[in-house]
Parts: sequence; structure tokens; C-alpha cells
Amino acid sequence: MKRILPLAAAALLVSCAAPLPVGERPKLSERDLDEVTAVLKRDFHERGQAKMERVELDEVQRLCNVHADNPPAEQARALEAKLLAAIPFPSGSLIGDWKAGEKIAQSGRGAMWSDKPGEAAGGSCYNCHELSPKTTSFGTIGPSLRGFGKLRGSTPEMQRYAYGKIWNAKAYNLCSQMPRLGHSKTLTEQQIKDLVALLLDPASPVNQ
Amino acid sequence: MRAVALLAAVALAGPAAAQSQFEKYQQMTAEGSPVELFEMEGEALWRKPQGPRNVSLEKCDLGKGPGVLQGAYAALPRYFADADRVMDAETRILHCMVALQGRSLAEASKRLFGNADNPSEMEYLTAYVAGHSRGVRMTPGTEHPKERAAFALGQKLFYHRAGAWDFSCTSCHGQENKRIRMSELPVLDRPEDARPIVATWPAYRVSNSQLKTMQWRINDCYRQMRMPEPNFGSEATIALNLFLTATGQGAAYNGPGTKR
Amino acid sequence: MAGPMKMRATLGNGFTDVRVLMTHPMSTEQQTKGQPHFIQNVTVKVNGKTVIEGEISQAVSRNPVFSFRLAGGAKGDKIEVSWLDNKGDTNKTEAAVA
Amino acid sequence: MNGVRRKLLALLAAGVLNPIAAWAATWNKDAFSAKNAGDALKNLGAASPQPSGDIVIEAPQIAENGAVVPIEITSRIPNTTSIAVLVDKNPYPLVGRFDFKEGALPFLKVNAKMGETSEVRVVASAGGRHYVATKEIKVTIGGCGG
Repeated sequence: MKRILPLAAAALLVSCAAPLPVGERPKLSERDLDEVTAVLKRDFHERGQAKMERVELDEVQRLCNVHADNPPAEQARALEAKLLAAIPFPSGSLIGDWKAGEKIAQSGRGAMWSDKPGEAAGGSCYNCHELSPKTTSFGTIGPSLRGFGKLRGSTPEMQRYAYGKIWNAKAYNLCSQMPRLGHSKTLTEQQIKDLVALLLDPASPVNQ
Repeated sequence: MRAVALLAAVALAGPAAAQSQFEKYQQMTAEGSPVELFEMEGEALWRKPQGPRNVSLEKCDLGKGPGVLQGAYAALPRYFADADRVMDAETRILHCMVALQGRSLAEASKRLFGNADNPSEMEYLTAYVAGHSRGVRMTPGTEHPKERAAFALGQKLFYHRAGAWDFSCTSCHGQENKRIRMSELPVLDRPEDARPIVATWPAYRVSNSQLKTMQWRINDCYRQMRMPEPNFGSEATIALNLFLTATGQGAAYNGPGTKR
Repeated sequence: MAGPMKMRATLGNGFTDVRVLMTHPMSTEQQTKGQPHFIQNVTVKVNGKTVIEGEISQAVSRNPVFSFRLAGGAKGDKIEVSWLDNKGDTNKTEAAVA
Repeated sequence: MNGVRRKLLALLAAGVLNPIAAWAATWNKDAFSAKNAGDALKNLGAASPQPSGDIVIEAPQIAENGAVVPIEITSRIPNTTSIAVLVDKNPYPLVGRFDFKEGALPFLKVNAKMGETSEVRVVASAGGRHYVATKEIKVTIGGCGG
């Protein structure tokens, strides 16, 4: 296409241009997702542990993207059940060391290209949640978890819920904003147990 | 009388972004900001003959004609016919380093993001260029077909969840009155939230004493979204920048800013 | 080598406002494992006469910015601000009151 | 400090520096090395200052980041000759001390680093007497921490 348009045509173009859809959330189609993924493949590069395979969308991301995080309930429930069945729950007590858990909750590191692979990651928990009353700089994207265990107890069922939710939050709420910390291999089994302890252990500051 | 005028002004401005508990902090740090030092260094670099042709950037066309700095930053990103693409300030400066100074793209983009001890040439230059738009209304390009395509792509990118942690821009910038730790999060697809943000980049960040550009801001968001790294000045980053700037257009440019 | 400084001296209501920006790492003991690098002395002169002498520590933020006020003043008064750091580096800047 | 003095003296001896331009370079090492505000004030010769409402500290109550905390100080105490700024909970509380001679007003704006939430203490000296005002500034953590 010639770039130098006749003046009149250019003027027409200007005056006819509809206002941009500022402030409106577009409905994304499967085709849009593929277009964006292709753009990411073209315009991004791998760095450190952040490999290019991360731009590929999985089933959860696809469904949430095309429905702006509000997928049809039936589809969401079916996928959640599938994810729940895939969580590798360890046997025995799921309560680790809350002191180690507190450190993991404080740390915002892990899974970034700037993090050394193999170095212990954090869970970024305080970025979004209130936990220990000693930490007053907490985020609010997620609900407050203060008194979590005090309110709910630490039954085996509650341990399983907390462990599973941290391992794969999407198994409980498909389009949750919470990362899948176990599924994404950000945190280890032991680290998740330590976070379960931070939430459920009666001695944890969360329950004071 | 005056109160009436004030009320009218408020009404015209529309709903304001949520009031920050850090308002006084932000106002005082902006007043006591060393950001002008970066503009000064940028001016020296702008005038310094460099590259195989040993010429300065003083004839660089940032969209208002060769050598015109006044108001140029506030009209970016926009479409440039000579490059047949939409460009933001950093990309255009890089373009001038290559086209005017005869530098190779590889050499000119060897070190785009600096650090506190050694800021980059790009950071200094962007601060200098942006400083010439103070008080000028933000009017990025929104009419050329390629500008409109960039807006549409940027908008799709904004809502696109992907990566190891399933984040999109909206994971942090999609809901009102949310914080990460104590940082208050603007809802960047809302014009009233986007306006003060796009009008204050590039910015001196007090947490690490560095002058940072919008290209860096987008890069560092993707880092923390656990995504691979965006290429500097790529179509994706400029599209996202145009989407944000068009969403926040209309405010008077008030940078280079000072931020946490 | 000392980085740039910038100063603005403007006539206010019965005083002169002096705002000065300094490029300096102002690094602390903690940041440098015991090798801090920071400005220790700041001096303000008006027409050659010292009016403010400051001693500062590593707790002043990186790239220090100070505001001072001088009694009275007139357009054209020559203001000079200089600094000396703990490694013996110095820098200064001058401006006329506007 | 001694190293700096030596370096300066060596430069002076070598005639590198013009003695007139050279610095008197007094820096109260003892006060700046003090690990609590009380000791720092003793070393400044301003122990047990009395509270005063005529020292105005203009600063945010809550800071988004401790690396830069802007503090503006005005002393309305007649004949104020010096102002010292201290952050109680910093490893070394004394941030700075400024002497105001004839021609300068007892006013100061400075950006201080604060390691954590703390009282900020401002001591003004006038006519050989010392006065103090304090203000608590809350320091918060922001960002993703990566």
C-alpha cells in the first residue's frame, strides 16, 4: 500500500476514524488468543529460566481468556475437578514448619528470569494477602488470611484444602488470580507444607 | 464564584482516581526530586557528536520535525512514515542513533537499561526529550491505521493471561482499590487512573535511585509476570504503550516523574 | 569523578529560595560492606560569604536534594553551593538569584 | 576520616589544592557514629533539649519507600543558629546538622533514608540553648519484592 495518501483521502480517514474503544474490555476469541501468542513468540525471547514455552496457553488460560475470567459454570466445574484429581497430595500430615513458611510468604522471588534456577523461591503471599499481624505492609488482591487456622481448625481435610489450594488454586476457582505455585514448579512439596503450617499451626503468628 | 468555577472544573474532569494515602509523600518527593539531573545529562548526550558520522541527535525528528523537542514526547507513540511503523520515544531515539549517527542497531542497543551507578544513554536521553513536553496535553497517535492496529493489539495484550503464573496486566491493574504490599495499583484500562500514570513516565524511582523509561516499566512487569523477556522497542511493547497512553490521553504531561 | 549539580535560586517573599541537586551515590556501610561513600560537608555561600555549613551522613538519600532559604536577597546575588565527600572528592555549582 | 584529612593535607602540601578554596572539613565523627539519638545529641553538645512547638516539621506521616523520605524543617525560635535532624531507629541516627550564619534563615529541606518506621527528631539551637520537636514517620514496603 502506498503510504502517501492524497490529502483529501487522509482528511477523510481522520474525520471518519471512530473513537478508540478506550475503557472497554474487548471480547477475545480463540483466534485473538492465537494472534497474541504468535506476537509473543515473535516479540519476546527466552531469558534465564523464563523459556519461550511459557507463552503457550494451557486449557485453563484459554478458557479464562476467552471468557474474561467468567467461564460457563459447567465447563469450569469439569475442568476444576480434573485439576483437583491431578494434585499430588503427599500422605501423612501436611503441616510443616510455620517459621520456614513465614519466610516463603515474605519472599517475592522465584520463577523470574532474574532468579537463579534452583535457588529457593518464595510464594509472594504477602504481596496479595494479609497474614501475620506483624507484617503491616501486605497486599489486598487476595482475601485476608489472618486467623485462617483459628477460624477453621487444622483437620486433615483443612490441611488438604490449604495444600491443594496453594499447589493449584485453579482447581478450586478456575480463573483465580492466584498462581498455581506447585503446578508451576515454583514451590516444592516441603515449601507448600511450610505454608500450610503458617496458615493452620496454632503457634503460627497468623493465628495469634 | 470561585467555588462554582472550581466545582465546574471538577465536574469536567470526571471521576477522579482513588485518593492515595501517599499523596503527601508523592507530592513532597516530586518537589525534592533529583530527576532534573538526568535531563541535564541527557541534554549533553543529545548535543554530543557520536557514531561513525560524528553527529549529534539535534536533528532527530521525534514527530514534530527535525530537531523539534517541544511537545514531541506528549504526542508519542505515533506512526512514522519513514520507518513505516508506530514508535515510542525510546524506539524513535534508537532510530535516530542509527539513521543520523550511523551507529549499528546492535551497538546503539547494547545497554538500554542502566543501573543506579551507571544509568544508560537511553535513560538520560528519554528524560531530556520528555522534559520538553511538560504542560503539553498527551495526544498519542490514534488515527493512522497502524496506530489503530497497535491500540487493538495492545488492548488484547493487556487482558491476555499467560506465563508460569497465569498473569495478565489486569491481574494487578484490573480492580479498583487494590494493593501489592502497600503499593496502590492503578486500574490502567480506566482513563482516570491511566491519565496521571502516562503523564509521569519516564520517572525517577526512589526505591532504587534510577531513572526508568516506559519500555523498562513494561519489561519489568513481564519479568514479574513470570513471562519471557519482551524485545526492546518491539511491536508488542509499543502496542501496549500506545494502548495505555491512548487510554490516559488528554492530561497535561507532568514528567519526568518521581515514583516509589 | 563528580557528577553534575544543578541549582536554582529564586526570589521569594522576603527571602531567597535555593534548591540544589547533587549527583552522588551516598552509599551506606550496609550497601558497601563497610566502604561507604557519602558527602560529609555542604557549604552555601552568598557573594563569597559562607552562610550555611552542613555536616551530613550516609543517611541522606542518594542524589541529594536540598532546599535552603536566605534572608532577603536581590536579583543577581551570586550563590555558590559546594560539597566534600568522605573520599576527598568535591564539587560546586554557582547561580545568580533570578 | 583521618584518611580523608591525610589525603587533603597531602594535596595541600603538594600544592594541588588552593588553600583558600580548600575545606575546613570539620565533620563530627563521634556524633555521626553514635548508635542512639541520645549519644548523638551529647556529642553535638545538645543533650536533653527541651520540647518546643516552634520547630515545624513538615513531612508525610506515611512514606511509600524508606530510601527517600522528604523532610522540611522551619525553626521559628529567634536566633536559631543550627538545626540537627535525627532518625531514632536508623543504625546511626544523626542524618545531618546545619549551621545557619547571618544571612541564612533556619529552614531546611532534605531527603533522608529511613530503615523502618521511626520518630524523626529535630533539634534547634539558639543562644546556647537546645530545643526539640519530633514526628513519627511510618515506612512501608511496596512492590512485588522481586
